[in-house]
Amino acid sequence: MDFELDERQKELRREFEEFCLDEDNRRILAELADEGDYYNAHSWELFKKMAERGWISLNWPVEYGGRGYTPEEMTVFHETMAYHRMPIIALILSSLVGNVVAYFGSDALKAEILPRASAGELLFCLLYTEPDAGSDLAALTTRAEEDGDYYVVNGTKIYTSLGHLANYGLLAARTNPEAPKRQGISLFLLPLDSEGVTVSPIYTMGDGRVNEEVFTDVRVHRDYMIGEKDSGWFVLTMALGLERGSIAGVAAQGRAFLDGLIDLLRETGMTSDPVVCQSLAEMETVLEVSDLLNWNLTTLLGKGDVPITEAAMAKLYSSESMRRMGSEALNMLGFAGLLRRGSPGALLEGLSEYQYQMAPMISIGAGSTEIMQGIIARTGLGLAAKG
Amino acid sequence: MDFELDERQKELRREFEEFCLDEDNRRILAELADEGDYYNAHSWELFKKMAERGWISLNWPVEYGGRGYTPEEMTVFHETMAYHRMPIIALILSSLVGNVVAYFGSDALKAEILPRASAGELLFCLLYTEPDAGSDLAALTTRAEEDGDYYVVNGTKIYTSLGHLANYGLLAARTNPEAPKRQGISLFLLPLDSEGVTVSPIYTMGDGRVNEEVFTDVRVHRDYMIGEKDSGWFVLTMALGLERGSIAGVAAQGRAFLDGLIDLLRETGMTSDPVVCQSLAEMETVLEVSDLLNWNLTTLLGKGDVPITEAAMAKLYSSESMRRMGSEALNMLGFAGLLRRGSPGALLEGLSEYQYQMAPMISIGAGSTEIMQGIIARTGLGLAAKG
Amino acid sequence: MGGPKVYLDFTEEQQMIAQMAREFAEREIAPLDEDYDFNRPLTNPEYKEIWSRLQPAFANVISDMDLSDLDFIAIGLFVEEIFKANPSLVCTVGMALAPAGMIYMYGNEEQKERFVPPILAGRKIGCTAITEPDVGSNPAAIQTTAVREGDSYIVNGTKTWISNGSISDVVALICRFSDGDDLSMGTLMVDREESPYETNELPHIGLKAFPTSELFFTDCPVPAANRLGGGNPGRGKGSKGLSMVFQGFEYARTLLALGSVAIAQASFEYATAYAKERKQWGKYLGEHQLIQEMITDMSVSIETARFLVYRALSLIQAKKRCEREASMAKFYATEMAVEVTSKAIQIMGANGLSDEFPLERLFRDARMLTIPDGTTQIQKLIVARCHLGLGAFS
Amino acid sequence: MGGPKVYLDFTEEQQMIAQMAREFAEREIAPLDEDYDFNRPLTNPEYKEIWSRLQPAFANVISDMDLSDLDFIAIGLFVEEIFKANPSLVCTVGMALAPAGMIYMYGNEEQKERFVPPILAGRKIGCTAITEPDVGSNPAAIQTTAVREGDSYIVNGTKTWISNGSISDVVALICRFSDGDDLSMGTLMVDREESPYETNELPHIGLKAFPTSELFFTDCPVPAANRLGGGNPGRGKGSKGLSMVFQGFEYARTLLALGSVAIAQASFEYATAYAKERKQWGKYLGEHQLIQEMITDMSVSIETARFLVYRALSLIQAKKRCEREASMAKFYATEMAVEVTSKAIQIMGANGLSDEFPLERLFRDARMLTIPDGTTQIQKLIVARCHLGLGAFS
Repeated sequence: MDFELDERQKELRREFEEFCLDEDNRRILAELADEGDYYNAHSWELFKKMAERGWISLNWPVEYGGRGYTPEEMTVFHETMAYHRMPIIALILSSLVGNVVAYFGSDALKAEILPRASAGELLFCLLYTEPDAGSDLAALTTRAEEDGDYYVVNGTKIYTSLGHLANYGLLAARTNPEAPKRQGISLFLLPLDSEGVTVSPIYTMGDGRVNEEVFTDVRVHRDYMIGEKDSGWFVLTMALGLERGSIAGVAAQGRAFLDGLIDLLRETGMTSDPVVCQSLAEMETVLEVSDLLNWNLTTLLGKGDVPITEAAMAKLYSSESMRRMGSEALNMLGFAGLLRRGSPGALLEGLSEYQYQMAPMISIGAGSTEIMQGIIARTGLGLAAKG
Repeated sequence: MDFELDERQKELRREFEEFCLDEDNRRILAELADEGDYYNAHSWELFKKMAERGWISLNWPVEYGGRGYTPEEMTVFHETMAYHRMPIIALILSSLVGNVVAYFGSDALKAEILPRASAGELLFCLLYTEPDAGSDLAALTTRAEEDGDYYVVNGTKIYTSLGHLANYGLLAARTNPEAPKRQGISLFLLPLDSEGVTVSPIYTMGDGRVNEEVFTDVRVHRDYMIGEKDSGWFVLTMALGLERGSIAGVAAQGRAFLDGLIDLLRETGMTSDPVVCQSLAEMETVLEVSDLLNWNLTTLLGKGDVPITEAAMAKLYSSESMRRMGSEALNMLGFAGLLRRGSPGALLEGLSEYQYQMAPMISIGAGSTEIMQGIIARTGLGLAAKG
Repeated sequence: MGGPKVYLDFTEEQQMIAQMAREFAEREIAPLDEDYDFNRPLTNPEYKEIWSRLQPAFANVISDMDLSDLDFIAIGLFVEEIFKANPSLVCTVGMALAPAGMIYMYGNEEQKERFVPPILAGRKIGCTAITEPDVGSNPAAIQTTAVREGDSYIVNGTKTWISNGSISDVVALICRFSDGDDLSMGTLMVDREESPYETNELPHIGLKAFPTSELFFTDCPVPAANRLGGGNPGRGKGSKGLSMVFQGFEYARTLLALGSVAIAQASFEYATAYAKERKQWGKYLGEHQLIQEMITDMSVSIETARFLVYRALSLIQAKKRCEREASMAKFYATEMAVEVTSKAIQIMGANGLSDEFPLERLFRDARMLTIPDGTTQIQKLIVARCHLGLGAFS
Repeated sequence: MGGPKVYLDFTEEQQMIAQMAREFAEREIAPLDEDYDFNRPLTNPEYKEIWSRLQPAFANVISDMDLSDLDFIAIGLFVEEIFKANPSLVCTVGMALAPAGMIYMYGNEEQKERFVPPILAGRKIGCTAITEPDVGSNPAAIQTTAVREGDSYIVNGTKTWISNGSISDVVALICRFSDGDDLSMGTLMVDREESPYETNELPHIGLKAFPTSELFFTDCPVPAANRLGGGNPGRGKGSKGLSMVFQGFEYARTLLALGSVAIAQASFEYATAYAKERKQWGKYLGEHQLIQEMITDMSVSIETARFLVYRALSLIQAKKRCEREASMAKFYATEMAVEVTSKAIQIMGANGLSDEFPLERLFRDARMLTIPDGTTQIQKLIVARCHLGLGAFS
């Protein structure tokens, strides 16, 4: 049993924190927040700075310029960034796509992508979800038909973070409509400036922008295929695994919110109200549990396990905690808690209003609570498939 | 919109209350409570007294000695009895079986049963549930095979209230194993002194006694069949409908419990604790909602509707309320709340300990919460059958 | 046991009104979405334009209701239906018209003539100003003053979280009078044209078209004749001011609860229809047990909240006080709507989050209603206090 | 962020101990159900008989654990496994042995020799008496007195909710000393044979075999030599008495949380096995989504509570204070067990209520653990106070 960060991890945290607390970076962050969308926010300036520090390729294989960070070290990174609300969605996507390319891409693709991705010159998005497939990825209908050295893509993807900024999209498309649902899917890294790609905005709760991409006879060269033809499901599963480390960010954002909330309540003398105290103790506890779940997950990842159940538990628990915290906080704060950042009297720089709206997004994004329950039931408890 | 009892209902309530508050009856009640089991308690003395007042046949058809009470009046009866914790399970069963016999029994059976039942000379039990059928009544396997003027019964029933005291049991048995599950069932009023009937005790939470009945080649005359052969499902459905009015008793017991709890908390000064106040307000509210649901149900029954969805809602809501109330109360009362009636220092005459254990019994008995959810989904909302 | 009983046993007439309201909402309110942006506060001219569009049809519907014997149940049914169509707009209209009701009940003939017709016609937008920055919703502690000087009162003070404040033309201002011996609290009608005041808009999480504002009064002169229900000056110590406000709270809380029921109902209907149409994992969403459970829970929650609301309305109808019942309905229904809209989003998954579907808006709108006129925690303390017969606040 | 981190990364040795404990529970504890009635308080002779049956095998298991370097994680695993088999009995044994630990830590050599061996051998049943009728669990307010007279203390006072009280042979009595200048609080070992006291059994909702009692001391003489950790009399103002008690609370709370995890785990395992075997509506219970959801929720709840418990144990292992962590584990795990056992009953339907299945007992047992050593509400206030750095009680 271990219960402290080791020296190297503490050292890393200091390095990450220094960046987050840097005055210039705080200023960029505040400007970004004024624009309204924390959740899918992107700042080229911060992104470039992070790239300079090598943070995009932290956990890539060393032979491709990665620094081979362990899962524990990645968790320290994600916790620290999330606590300080650094916008790292672009970084997460670049890191993820880079890893996928490093493991499964053609040599041509590696050469085209990896150096520029790690230098922070490229942005990526994930083209998984479809209007009629939702959480059921296996039901996707976007087609990629072989035509000589090319594939011709037709279909629609939705709810894509950064889709309007990205240079490439990691596209899941059906290459073999005859095969059983999961066996006919392939992955491509599609250049988004290809002819036939239309990107349009969808706005979500909290005024964040995601996107819809429509593909009309888009031609993509076979070199852009990731892994073997029809092996997309396997690569997807692996890619989902790479996202698991970032779950820790949810609880860290919650922790930052709670710290701010407590300061505020203390200033207003509300911490002497026992009803408020009960509620704070509950928040404190669910965060603590989230931390423990995250670190358990991290440890298992560090041992090389594939902790599918543990990841589902951490995701489910963290996001449900956020929902409760957001709601309880609003009950404490009264009308001022409902005010948007920028309004006179808004609390916690508008975070109380934002936190509440972020909760359902976290709960639904990257696998909804119901999906996580299903994974735990099947994988962890050996219960029959959901019916 | 109506919101007061009318004069006749108030008058009835006074009559019922007078009985409950009668000193002699309170004494019998206290002795009964000392024996431990409120839930399935039976007192011959109180039962006889109620019979004398004509209360067993309150809502029977007038031609069979009933008083033709309306659903509203029955609700007033059940609320008043339950509030004062009068043991009326025997009365409910006699009333129910009497009604079923009056509507569906042979003339011979009516003559044998109705006068003695309304005089409080007989006790009845319901022989529905089986070890392997549980809530799924349609899956019952007890057989009744025709043999001349007789049927020969083989099988096992469990969780029977008053099974060890009853003279007759309302038995659901399969008379046609070839027919679809719901179509091959018949009902009998089985004399429990028949040869081949074995009754043994099962003890439940709160030390209440229910029973298991094993039937080995028990012969029952066709005159004891209720309704047509193989029409049992229809009669059962009607019989379940007759039980609906007693749902109001649950909330009334909760009300009595809350009134006692508040007096106790006031004495100990705990009502100045805002955490306690919050909790009391919630209890108060769920009880109020239960009342409104019960009276809505009663009104619909009074109009001759068959309010299946509304009954399920009232049952589900009242029993879930009881669970919350019991649990919250224990959290307030500390260790003393856990003590049994009769222990030094026990609170509310041991009711706090009992209430908590009664909640799951109410939630599971007469159709579990999950069953009620299913009914609402199908009947009320038109959603597909549970899968 | 033995408390007041109510059941949802609407008369045919009441049901007809609900039907008319439904049609009115479909025909008149729903199409407004195409012409106006309800994701930001309505402006004063926009409101007047919208009201001039709605008013004839509204007057038509209203004329069918027998207003001589005000039926609060029917009003409730009416509000529930139109609220479902556009919560922000209905709040804006309701709060714009509310001062007319106050004047109607407590004003003198001259005041009624001056203020009521322009408000009802939508030529003047009304608002009601109670809350103050350091006082919250406790009317007894109000600090805004109206000091008598000749034929005027000079008003000083700041109000906050005032619905419609920024677009208002006339304010029903709750303030503390200083008028000779009379130091009572009461209501002053302030017309922005003759008595200018400043306002500031407060952007918030939901009900985004419904303005919420700060109001600033600085040596603002208001004709003394604008004081409501003042009766004989100098004898007003036990004036009706405070009790007016408290009874107003009961009705306001019940309406907030009703609005929550409407929002929850709208999200329930939308999500249920979606679950019946949409397939996932090879069958309709609505065939999955987990989805069924959510829908069932939602329906029970909405139905029970509705009972509490109409029970409170029936007490108001019977001219009885209903502090306890209104508070019960308020906290139960508003929290219910938060839960129900959240489940509705969960049923729809990512589509629930997109502003191309109505659920994310309903979810944010629901959250707005838990706060005004006393938070959930305060409502529970009121209920406990009523039941315990002692001051939970003391 | 940055708080202490723990993960369930048990060493092989610890896992071996868990395995041994499981086998011990199966082989030695489970069969006791046939010979004893655990639905009423164990008597003094019954306890001694049971302990003489268990003790050799227990000593055997224990001898494989390296006690020179006490491993609280291993102890936790051990207790969790045996607790699952018979919560009442494990509580009884644990509380009977607990005074030996106290004497071991704080007693002098002579006290160790006199008290520890008979307690460990089960010849004397121990109990620890803190709570008093008007004082609750606040040790600072204890009113039981021990007044020095010659070589004895004369004890007067009443204790209540004392585990094992009625069957005890020896009491670790927390009391207020009056010994010349020394008015400190501390612990006195009272042997029932030489210092008779009265007891009274308190029947309760769960853990029915585990006695809970009142203790009455009336001019009860106790040898002065029985005082624990007294050091030099007259200098004991800052005695270790109170801090002994507080650190004991942290460990006790963690153990209560651990017991709750064990009870929940037992009910979870039983209900899951049942759901996999039993058919309803034509398919296995475990194939119904609603049942799957309940089982999934149960597993997440148990797992998360277990994390909190072993985190607290790991702090105890590291000889750190863990007031906050123990309170967190206590309220979270005990409330969790109430929920989980209730869901387990719900899965089993009427069978869950019958005493022929273990679930109704586990449900009642779980409820017992939410109360002692501070209710849920108190634990939350402690957590809040620790985090806020201010007195939530003040």
